[in-house]
Amino acid sequence: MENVSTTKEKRDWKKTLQQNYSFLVVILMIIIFTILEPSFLNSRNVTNLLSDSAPLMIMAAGMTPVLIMGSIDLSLGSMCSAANVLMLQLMLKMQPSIENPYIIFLLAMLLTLLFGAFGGFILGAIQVKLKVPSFIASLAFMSVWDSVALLISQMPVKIPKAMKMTTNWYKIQLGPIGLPLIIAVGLTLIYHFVMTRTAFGRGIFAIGGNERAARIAGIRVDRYKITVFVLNGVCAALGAMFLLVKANSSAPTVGEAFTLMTISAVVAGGTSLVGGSGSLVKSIVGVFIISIIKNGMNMVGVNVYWQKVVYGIIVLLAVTISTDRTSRSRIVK
Amino acid sequence: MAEDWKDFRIDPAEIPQEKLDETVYVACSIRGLENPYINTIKVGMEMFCDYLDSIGQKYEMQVLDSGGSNDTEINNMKQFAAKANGNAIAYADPNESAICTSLVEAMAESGGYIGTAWNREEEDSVEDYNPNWVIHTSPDNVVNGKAVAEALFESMGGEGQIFVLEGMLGNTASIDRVKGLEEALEEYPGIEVVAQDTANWATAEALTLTETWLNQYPDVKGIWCANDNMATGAMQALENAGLLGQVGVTGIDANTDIVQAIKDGNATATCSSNGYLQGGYTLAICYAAWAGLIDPEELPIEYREFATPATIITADNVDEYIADFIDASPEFDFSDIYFCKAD
Amino acid sequence: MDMAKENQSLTIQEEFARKIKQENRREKIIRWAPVFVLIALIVFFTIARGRAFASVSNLVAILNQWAIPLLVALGLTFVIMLGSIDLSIDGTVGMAGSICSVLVMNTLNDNNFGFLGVLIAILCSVFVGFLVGVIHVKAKVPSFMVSFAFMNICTGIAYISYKGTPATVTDPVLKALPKVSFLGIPFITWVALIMLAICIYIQEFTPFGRYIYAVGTDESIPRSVGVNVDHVKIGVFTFAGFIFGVAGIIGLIRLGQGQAGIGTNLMFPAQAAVVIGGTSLSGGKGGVINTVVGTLIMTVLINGLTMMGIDPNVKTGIQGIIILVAVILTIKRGPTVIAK
Amino acid sequence: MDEKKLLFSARDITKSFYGTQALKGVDLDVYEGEVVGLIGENGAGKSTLLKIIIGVQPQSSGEMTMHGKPFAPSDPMEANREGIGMVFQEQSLIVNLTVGQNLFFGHEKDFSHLGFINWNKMYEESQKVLDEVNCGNINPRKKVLDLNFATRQMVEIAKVVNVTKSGHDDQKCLILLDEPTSVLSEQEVQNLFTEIRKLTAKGHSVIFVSHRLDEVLEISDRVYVYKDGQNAGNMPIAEATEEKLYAAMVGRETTTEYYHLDEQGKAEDDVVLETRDLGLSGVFKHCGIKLHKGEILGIVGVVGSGKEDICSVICGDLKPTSGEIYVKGKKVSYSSPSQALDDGILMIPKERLVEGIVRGLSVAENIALSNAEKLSEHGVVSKGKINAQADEWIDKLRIKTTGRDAELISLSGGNQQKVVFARALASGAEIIILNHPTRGVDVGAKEEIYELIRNVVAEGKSVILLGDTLDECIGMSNRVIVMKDGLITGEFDADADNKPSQVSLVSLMM
Ligand SMILES: Nc1ncnc2c1ncn2[C@@H]1O[C@H](COP(=O)(O)OP(=O)(O)OP(=O)(O)O)[C@@H](O)[C@H]1O
Ligand SMILES: Nc1ncnc2c1ncn2[C@@H]1O[C@H](COP(=O)(O)OP(=O)(O)OP(=O)(O)O)[C@@H](O)[C@H]1O
Ligand SMILES: [Mg+2]
Ligand SMILES: [Mg+2]
Repeated sequence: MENVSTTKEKRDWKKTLQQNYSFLVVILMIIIFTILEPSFLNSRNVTNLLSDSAPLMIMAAGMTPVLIMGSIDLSLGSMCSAANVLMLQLMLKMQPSIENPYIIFLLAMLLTLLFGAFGGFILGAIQVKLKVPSFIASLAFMSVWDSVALLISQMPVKIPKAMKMTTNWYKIQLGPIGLPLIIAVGLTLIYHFVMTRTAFGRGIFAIGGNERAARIAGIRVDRYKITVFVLNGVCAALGAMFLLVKANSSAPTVGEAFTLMTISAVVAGGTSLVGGSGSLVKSIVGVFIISIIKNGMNMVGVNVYWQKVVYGIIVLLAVTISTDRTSRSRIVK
Repeated sequence: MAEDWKDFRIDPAEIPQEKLDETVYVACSIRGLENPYINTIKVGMEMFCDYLDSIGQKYEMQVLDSGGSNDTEINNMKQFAAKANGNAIAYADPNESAICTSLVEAMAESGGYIGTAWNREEEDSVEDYNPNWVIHTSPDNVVNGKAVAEALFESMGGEGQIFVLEGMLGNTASIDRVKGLEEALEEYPGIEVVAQDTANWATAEALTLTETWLNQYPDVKGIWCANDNMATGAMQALENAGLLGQVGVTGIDANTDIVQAIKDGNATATCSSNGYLQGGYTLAICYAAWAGLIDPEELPIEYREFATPATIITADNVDEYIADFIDASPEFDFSDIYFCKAD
Repeated sequence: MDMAKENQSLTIQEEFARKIKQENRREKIIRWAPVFVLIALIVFFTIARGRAFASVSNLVAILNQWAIPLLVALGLTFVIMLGSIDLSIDGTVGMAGSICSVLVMNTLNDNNFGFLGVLIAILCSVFVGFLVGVIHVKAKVPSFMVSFAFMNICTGIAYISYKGTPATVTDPVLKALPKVSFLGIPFITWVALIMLAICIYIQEFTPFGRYIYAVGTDESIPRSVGVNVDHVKIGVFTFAGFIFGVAGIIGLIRLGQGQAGIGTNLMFPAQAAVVIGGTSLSGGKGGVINTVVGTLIMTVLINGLTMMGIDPNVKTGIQGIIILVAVILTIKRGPTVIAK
Repeated sequence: MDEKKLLFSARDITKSFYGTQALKGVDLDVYEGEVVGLIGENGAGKSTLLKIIIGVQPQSSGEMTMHGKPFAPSDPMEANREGIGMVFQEQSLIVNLTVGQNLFFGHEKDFSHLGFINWNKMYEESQKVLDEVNCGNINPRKKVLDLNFATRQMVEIAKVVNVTKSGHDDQKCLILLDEPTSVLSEQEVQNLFTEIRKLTAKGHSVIFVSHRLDEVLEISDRVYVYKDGQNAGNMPIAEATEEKLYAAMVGRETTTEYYHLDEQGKAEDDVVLETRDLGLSGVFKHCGIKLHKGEILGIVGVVGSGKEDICSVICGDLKPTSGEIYVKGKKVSYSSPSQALDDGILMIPKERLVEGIVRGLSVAENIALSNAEKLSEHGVVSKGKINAQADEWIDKLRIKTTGRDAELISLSGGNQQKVVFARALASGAEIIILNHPTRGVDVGAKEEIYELIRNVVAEGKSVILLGDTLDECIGMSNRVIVMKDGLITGEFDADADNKPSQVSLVSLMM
């Protein structure tokens, strides 16, 4: 009898390990890159690595529940672009009438987040009410937000000198860790808590597992789905704000690269694309996987023609290792 | 005084041995590999590195490819700066003028030296980041856009319909070049823009757009493109329609195939900003600063912010250009660091 | 109210018959909706732009512009019918075109492999498709991620093949092909149509076609019948790779120059075309014919919008909205339909 | 009895999954021309054995022979060639293909001519196959998606019959039927039995799995009883009685009086739910139902009578096209089941796999699906409470699982059903609509489920019951409503002392 329980424990241990291969990937990559380029671990680079991942992490936090419930959002990057230019334009508009730059910043941020929420709401509502798959609805919105961004501001614009102090918080460091990352991780963890410990979060997992069953069981499917998209929109807008502050400027194309990068980070962390399983904590790891790959390649100085090839191969390896294969009912799409 | 700087030469003997033994990290930050012009910048860097070899300087070289993303370009530069830890020189072609100072800041914080080209906000000055922001050079996009437009309009006899192919929406270079075009249009009232759209710098999209427009406006006389990649697409559409050589085409960048087309009479004009020179000499000046041969703060502003020569290539001078740049690899003497300054 | 009254007086059987009739009618409408959308677009653009749009030469242009999207979407259709996705398109197409350009007679080097060069280039993308399939199936990595990685890898290989300066094709055969046409239809469109015929054959008349539907519906069922599901999937990805390779060559022929850009921005419009046509992203439903209509809608839409001369800044937005409306009109929507 | 020829035998088969020993060494012999009944509690390993025989899963150890030769199929195709075919417990048709394409799925090559499949020929053949099993009215060109579940089941059976026959003509076949009757109406069951008898008359054999003992007794020649992955008995039908089988399966005696009429309570007078002139266009209409506090209301009717749809409307899954619903006197209108649940109405769905269970979630989470909010404090869900609740129900319903954290999908069919049932009771809903609550549940567990239903109504909750059998519906209910073609055709009081006869109900159903 005792024998049985120890083998079971062993198996549990093994399972836990398998489910957390993404951590191993991170450690493995750190070791390899350090061997190839010892300055990879110097304090300046570690600082960079830790703070540069903040915008991506926020967006990944928004995207993870979307994937968990079996949907996808391809308009994330474009929404981010639109929010990015919107926020700066709002700041410029408010500049003459409001004196305190900090208030301007906060007000503009608030309105931008509202815009993100609004965008997410429309996307969610169209899906839920008109039964358009999120893949295609968000694909359409990708074009729409791209246009909106260009209509708001065609040119990249810098934050005026008079308001530059509102961006200083981005450089605050607590040891090697920058404030932006702390905020991003903090928000991610809060969202993680919501996803794991509230009825809402459990509902999202159920919807991802079997939407029809979730509905019959009395879960507020429509409301939950829309809520997830609203939060996703807010995260995209927040990420846009981070990018604005980080670059001290806005650009109508700034988010473009983030859509696929965010999804790959979330998947690299171990969240499945078919829905029903995943975790925000894992997405934090996934974000680091992607950031480390990009950072490491620059540190090692891969030949420019080979960069994309090497990037593709490392991403593939990382995802292959970190994919969770323990679940028996897994469908790989 | 100014003449002094113009004649400045790097004298390897003046460089302390410990500097020569220190590895200097060399980089050029570019926006992608789609464009042959950008490739010449990279080649310019390689030529300059050959020069470093010749004077016995230890170095490591890399290309930072932003893929057209602001965020990536800033991250790349920060990471490069972190790795070099002060011993860095970089050429940067900021993806957008708005992020120019972010790139500079990344270098300045690490103590490295950077020279930028093309995109920068009006209000920024190299003196804001002494001594690390060594120079900013720029072939003027507005001027170049206008120059090729004028060449096109002249070839059309000052009147007729034209198509306009813009670069990526929201991109500074594209916007400035179109601004140049608009200035030229004001001077040539006989020219009518019948169709204008973006082909995203891409050959294939330019082909599709031109193909569609040709059905609508068969009488078109000229096509102005914001870069040569798109001009290639426009020419292909003309060729398929049997109109090659009858409609004027201009681009910017001096891609080999456009230069060849100008020689063959199929294209009208393009503009060479000489990427070899831009990439190589920017790094040379930064190197001089890093090696302690010049102190950027002492340089007069016209030696820190200046225009690099741009050549408008038309049928008149195309043979010369081919002889200098295409048939022969250009040779540069990088010790003559201000060779690159247009007078 | 009248309606309700009338309903009251009907027996259930009558109601039922009526409902079935309505449903059949609605089903028919939805089945044909993509075609209506296409016709509506054509009518609209003809009214708005008259001769310029509805001319023979523009028809030829549309056929020319249709070839590559059609090819790419055909390959993608089978993948989507499996319930998978392939993001590698942009890379694979660009790679095939670029590799081909440096193997045939060109301005960059002295190679002159002629037709063999074309074959090698296509084989390269077949191999990529095969790899995507094998890694997806054997390592159980979602196709989204595998193909995302290969999008990067292939784009990189394209860059490497010409090292910064794209090669212009000087091979006389390839150079002549864009102008060749037969029965008024351009050569490259013929190639696409032949591939279409092959796809229809595979889908409709081979066991493999049935297996694609079955795997897309619920792969445990064909597995329990003994169909080798892994082989079906690998086969589909490999075949898609083949089609993308052909698309790359067509792109090269059209452009006359090999570059990674041949494949740029093909993927998302292709996805949209497949879905507008009526193929379901969850797999098992739709097919090649749907895709034909879907790609025609997209091609006509882009061509028409270009002719309208709309401000480029809003053009993409309008395109997106029209796509959305088209999908809303064409999507099947019952009480039990779940849209993920 | 003449000496029969052995067709198939299995010796000492074991099978273990990650953490579970599903089979612990079972034997099985099948002779030519006989029907072998296979019964056992949920999770006894019946489906697992059949899956091993058909080659979907390999056994961990043990040998099988077919036609006297060693037999170890690596996939179902190979088993088919040896003359073995199977109807799975869960449906296994490809819904996006037509009936004909499903019938010949995997055998398309037989219709290939010059590389093209000749569809007409395939559909003609399909029609023949369907005719043969008395299902000639099914159009082979129709998509399976458009068929109801019972019809699909008949298609499955036709498919298997066809597949196994496609070998050599004189080869004797073995057909495995895993709970084929659970979705069939009584008439369809009889059709199936006729079919089975035809097959056995030709010397073919059938293994028949069912939880309905009366059916097993009716059709089988010999019965095997499994318990916990082991043989618990094996007897010719002549010796078997329902009591004996029950005792062998469950390990204790029963009265065969499952419904315990003596314990049945009486309804109170308060009406908790009322429908007035409710209608769903084309399905049912003029439907007036009153449900009292503490009442079990049975609704009976053949497939298509509209009884299922009434439940869907009441639980908020479908919107009615006419009429009103009142809950405790208050008029309500729901656009989703969640709103109905707010008013205390919940349904357990009939199609377990499609509508009942959430893949990827554990047993505990599946049980807590409908009441997560109730298990939370200040909006935070308490893991402890969820686990405690799961343990309680696993114990109460004797759900066979490796633990509350096991994924629900890995449980046997009947045990999954128990989990779905547990969810409904745990939800705290006052009006519970039980749509086939005992489908696929073994007889022992059935008794427990009945007991629980009685307890629930004793607490003052109300139940609408769509029974698995007519018998069950009459036995459990206080009142029975009969429906036919979308209309209520009769209503019977059915208190313990006053049960209506089956005949009187059936006459109103047909
Ligand atoms: N009749 C139906 N059958 C199956 N699935 C459905 C049905 N109606 C809707 N759905 C699916 O279930 C989801 C839930 O829809 P529903 O209207 O029940 O949400 P909800 O629970 O009402 O949310 P809320 O209370 O916030 O409005 C829909 O998005 C749709 O995908
Ligand atoms: N894929 C699997 N993974 C893990 N355990 C499994 C798997 N399939 C079956 N089991 C376990 O094996 C045991 C036997 O299951 P099986 O499906 O054979 O039962 P059954 O007799 O058919 O029950 P039912 O009457 O409920 O259908 C059960 O305990 C079940 O949980
Ligand atoms: Mg079973
Ligand atoms: Mg609702």
